[in-house]
Amino acid sequence: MSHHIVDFRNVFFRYPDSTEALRDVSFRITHGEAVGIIGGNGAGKSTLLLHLNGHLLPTSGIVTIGDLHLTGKTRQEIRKKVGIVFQNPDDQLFMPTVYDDVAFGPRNLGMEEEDVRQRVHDALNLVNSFALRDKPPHHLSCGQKSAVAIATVMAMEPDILAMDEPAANLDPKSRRLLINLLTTFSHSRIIASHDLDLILDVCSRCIVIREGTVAADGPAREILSDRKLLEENNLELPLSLQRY
Amino acid sequence: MSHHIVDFRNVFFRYPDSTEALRDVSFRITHGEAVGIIGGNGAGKSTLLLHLNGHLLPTSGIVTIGDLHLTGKTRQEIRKKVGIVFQNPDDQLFMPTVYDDVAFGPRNLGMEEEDVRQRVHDALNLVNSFALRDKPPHHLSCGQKSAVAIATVMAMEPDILAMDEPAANLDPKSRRLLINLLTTFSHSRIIASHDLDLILDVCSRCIVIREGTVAADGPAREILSDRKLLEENNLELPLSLQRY
Amino acid sequence: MHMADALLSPAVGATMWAGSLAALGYASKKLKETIDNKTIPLMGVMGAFIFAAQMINFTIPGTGSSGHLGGGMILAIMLGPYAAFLVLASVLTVQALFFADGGLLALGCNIWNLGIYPCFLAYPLIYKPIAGKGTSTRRLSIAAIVSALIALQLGAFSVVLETLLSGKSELPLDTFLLLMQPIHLAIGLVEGFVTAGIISYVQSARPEFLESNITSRPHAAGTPVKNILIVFAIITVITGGALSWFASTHPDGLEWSIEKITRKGELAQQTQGIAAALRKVQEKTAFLPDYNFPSTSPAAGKDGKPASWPQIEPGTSVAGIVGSAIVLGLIMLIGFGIKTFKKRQS
Amino acid sequence: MAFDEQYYNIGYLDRLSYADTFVHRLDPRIKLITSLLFLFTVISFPKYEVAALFPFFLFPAILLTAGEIPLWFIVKKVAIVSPFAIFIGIFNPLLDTAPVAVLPALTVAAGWFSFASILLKFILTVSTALLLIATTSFPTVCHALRQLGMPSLFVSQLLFLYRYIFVLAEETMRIVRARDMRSFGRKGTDVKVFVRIMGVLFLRTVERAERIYFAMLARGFQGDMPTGKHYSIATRDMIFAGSVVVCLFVFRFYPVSEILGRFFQELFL
Ligand SMILES: Nc1ncnc2c1ncn2[C@@H]1O[C@H](COP(=O)(O)OP(=O)(O)OP(=O)(O)O)[C@@H](O)[C@H]1O
Ligand SMILES: Nc1ncnc2c1ncn2[C@@H]1O[C@H](COP(=O)(O)OP(=O)(O)OP(=O)(O)O)[C@@H](O)[C@H]1O
Ligand SMILES: [Mg+2]
Ligand SMILES: [Mg+2]
Repeated sequence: MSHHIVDFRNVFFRYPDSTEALRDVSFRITHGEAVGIIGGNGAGKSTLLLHLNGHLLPTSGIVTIGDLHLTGKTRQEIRKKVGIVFQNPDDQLFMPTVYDDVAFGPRNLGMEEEDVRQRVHDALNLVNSFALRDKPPHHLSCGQKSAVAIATVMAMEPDILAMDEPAANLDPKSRRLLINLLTTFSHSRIIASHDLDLILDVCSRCIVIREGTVAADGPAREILSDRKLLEENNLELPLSLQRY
Repeated sequence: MSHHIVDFRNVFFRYPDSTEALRDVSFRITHGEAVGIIGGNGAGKSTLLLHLNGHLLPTSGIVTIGDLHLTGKTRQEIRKKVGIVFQNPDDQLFMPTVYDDVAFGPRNLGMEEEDVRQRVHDALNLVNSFALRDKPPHHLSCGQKSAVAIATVMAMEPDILAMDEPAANLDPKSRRLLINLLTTFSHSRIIASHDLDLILDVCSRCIVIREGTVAADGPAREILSDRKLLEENNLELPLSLQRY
Repeated sequence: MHMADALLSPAVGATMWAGSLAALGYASKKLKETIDNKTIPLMGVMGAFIFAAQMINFTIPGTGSSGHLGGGMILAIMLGPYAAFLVLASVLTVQALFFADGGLLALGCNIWNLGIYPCFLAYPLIYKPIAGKGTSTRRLSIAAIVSALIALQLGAFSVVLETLLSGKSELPLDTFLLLMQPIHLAIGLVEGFVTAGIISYVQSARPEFLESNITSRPHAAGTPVKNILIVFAIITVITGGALSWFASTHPDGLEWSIEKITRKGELAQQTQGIAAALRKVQEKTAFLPDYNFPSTSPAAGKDGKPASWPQIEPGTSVAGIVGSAIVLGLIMLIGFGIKTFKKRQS
Repeated sequence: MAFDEQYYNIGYLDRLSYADTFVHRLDPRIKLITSLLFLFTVISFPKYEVAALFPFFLFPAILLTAGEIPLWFIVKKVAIVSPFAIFIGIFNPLLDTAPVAVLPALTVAAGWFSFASILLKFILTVSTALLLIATTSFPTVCHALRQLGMPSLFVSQLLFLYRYIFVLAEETMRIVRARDMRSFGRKGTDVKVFVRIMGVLFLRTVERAERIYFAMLARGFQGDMPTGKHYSIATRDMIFAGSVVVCLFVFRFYPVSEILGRFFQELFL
């Protein structure tokens, strides 16, 4: 289905303070793929993810999502298709209760309150957090926040799911739950993370970013066992591939 | 040396909203030990760490640091011995330049400016960040901030070092650097983390917290390879012990 | 509605700076007596909060245009007047420096307009009496809205006065008021609504925070005649603003209300009184003469009275134009010179 | 986008201020005082003065070039904040219509002169204020303020504000992104949501302040913010201050543009 394709063509991005965060990035992700974006601190992973639904617009180059070129005009449309989970769940949860937060997106899509309730219900169950629905987000533990942040995005039923460092604050069990959620999700997934073991479990393909350029792009197994390539990028072999 | 001992005797702690975060916690850590505190999200790890220098005072029970009982009166004294690195370096770096931030503690100890300079110098070199000394913390990358946060604590030359989730946002290379730093530190270390591989590398002993109580306490190798115990606590085997 | 340097005269700028500095010193002194250490980081971070809040835009209902928060009343309610004033002053300072919002000389005016009114007038004289002990959300909200409105009206009014007294603008008082007050009535309403919303949210989520502040906050001094007079003045301004807004929506009543309120009313005379006084101050303090500049207005010097407009002889102005061009050219040359010199060095 | 841009702008300005040039190295107190003197002199010109203002561009021009500040950045920022001054000034030509002969053949309303004067003053004052901060890091300005006798409570307040603007602005920027991602240009941006976001953000700010307070206590904080910085005024600072004062005096009391113009006229016409 062409409308789930993500295509970057020679994308450059320069922050207004003239940091060149992306330099000539090109790749194409087709429907249903699970792609890991890896690289050292400051490589440009988060910047890349923010292009997926037009929070940032390329300085030059073309980003295509489905059959739409990303521009200031099309991004509202594109945002209905692409859901992004940010690095820090605190940034994602801005309403006073968990329920309101998860319901925020569906309500803005103009859905009936009845349908909204169903969506919220489903999304919270997906991350095992339905019991938290009436709590204020700032009294949740870190891991619970992350789970709810994922629910807010899942409630929009995105065609393309992007996550930035989704497991950083999760305990190992919640992390495993997330991995299961991600492997059962059938649409496209794009995951930026330092947790190479998670990438190894979830993704079939891997893109290595270094200083804003694509340093490597290929099957995840291959890239994640290439010790030299990884070390050049401030990374290491996934812990499960390191033998003691 | 008795003054580097950490001793919890039947410690209870209840947050003002009546969440019982610690329930009858008892343990004793002697000088030079490296102890990992592990447990699921919301188990009470951060709450426990905040007791170490009296940011929180037990609702009941006794905390002893060195030869002092922790009370509202003694905590100023205790804070000179215990250094805590919080989860988020932005909460820890509050001065406008790195130098001023690292110098804040020594200056408050009433040291001469000459000695302060030496301390700052040493502490920043320890984390390989001396070149950053004139930068404002907000222009540092996440990993750099974490390193500086550690330096601010090291500059106080604590007898007891406590860290809450120190590796969460670091790329694998910076994480390896942190592990080296921790293994070469000779005083007591207390590290709360979900990164069980880091705990395995650094700690000789491990305390498992579940719902505010001590669920297990023993040699790290033993506990971290006890799959059943770990799974009961929302944890898993360290990734390096999981064989694919 | 930040006042700008370019619209100020030295006398007005200096006077307002003096007033604001005095208030800063006073607030710091007061605060030092009562502050607990915990408040120091809280104040700093709250300043950053106001800053961040001002950067978020939202749609004002019905208009489609977007507004943003001023924050004076929120701070006063949450931190008490002294701490709030220091925080606001620091926010305005950073704005003046980093955003060039206002300017350094106008900073005195801006601290006065946006800091003094909410912290030292609206808060003790309007918010506290209406809010009472601060338990009923409804009363808190009404108090917040009314006081935010009044503080903003006063601020807008001051901008008008400061501009007119500086004498750089030709706008007549009435038109200017008509431009400023109604707009700020709308802005103030939104501000009040937002303030009330935040306060009632905080009250429901962390009541202990609000309470501890309310009890630890210093109370306003007794209410002598002076304060009553101030309230009276405030009410005058408000009705002035409200009526002129009413007038602008009812074109028939326009002339009538302007006539009544500004030209013949007390307000205008009062202004003239202040203006005259200030002008005297200016004459005495001005070591740089504001009028009678010999080359551009030769006529004025002879008459011995301030020139209302310059009597430029054509010859002089040609010289002026040519000279200005030469000066600009020279400065650009100097700039390029320094630039190439630096390049060659590096 | 507006939000991002504002945020990046302060970040950029801040980065500029950490450069190391002759101007950056000047004593901050000297820079602050000369800048204030400059501003004061500029606005002291009468309402209709135009020509005599041009020589004053020398000051920002030198700061700009010697401080290696990009011109486009200053121009852009000046343009962004100009609406209020233009809005007020534009009434002058409309209301003050007394005719003034500019050239033998050209007569315009006197208001145009005062309008032009406002604009010139505006450009001069705003660019100088921006250049002051672009060539003096904010913490340094604060230390200067403290040494000049500003209340220390106010100064530490400024330093804290400066430190956390970046943290909170970034946090807020990401919240705005999260809001926009799920509001599709609709309801999500209305005041009601804004109020709730502000409420949440407020509480988070308060809680963050508590954590910072902990961190400060952990390092021996007892109410004073210690500093170790002391600046001393060097000869080059005195030279700089002296030349600025002399220039300001000359430009203020001698119509430099006009004299040059006359000289030129006599030479060539
Ligand atoms: N707001 C900003 N303004 C200016 N430069 C920025 C901004 N955000 C990021 N950058 C710069 O852009 C580059 C890429 O940053 P980005 O956040 O995309 O890195 P990242 O790969 O996500 O790193 P991390 O692993 O630390 O999350 C870095 O050099 C960073 O300093
Ligand atoms: N400020 C607070 N007010 C009320 N309850 C709190 C507060 N902070 C934490 N709690 C509660 O106390 C319990 C322990 O929290 P704590 O932060 O110590 O967990 P943790 O083990 O550090 O979890 P995580 O792995 O997510 O960091 C949790 O149930 C949490 O909801
Ligand atoms: Mg990132
Ligand atoms: Mg924790």
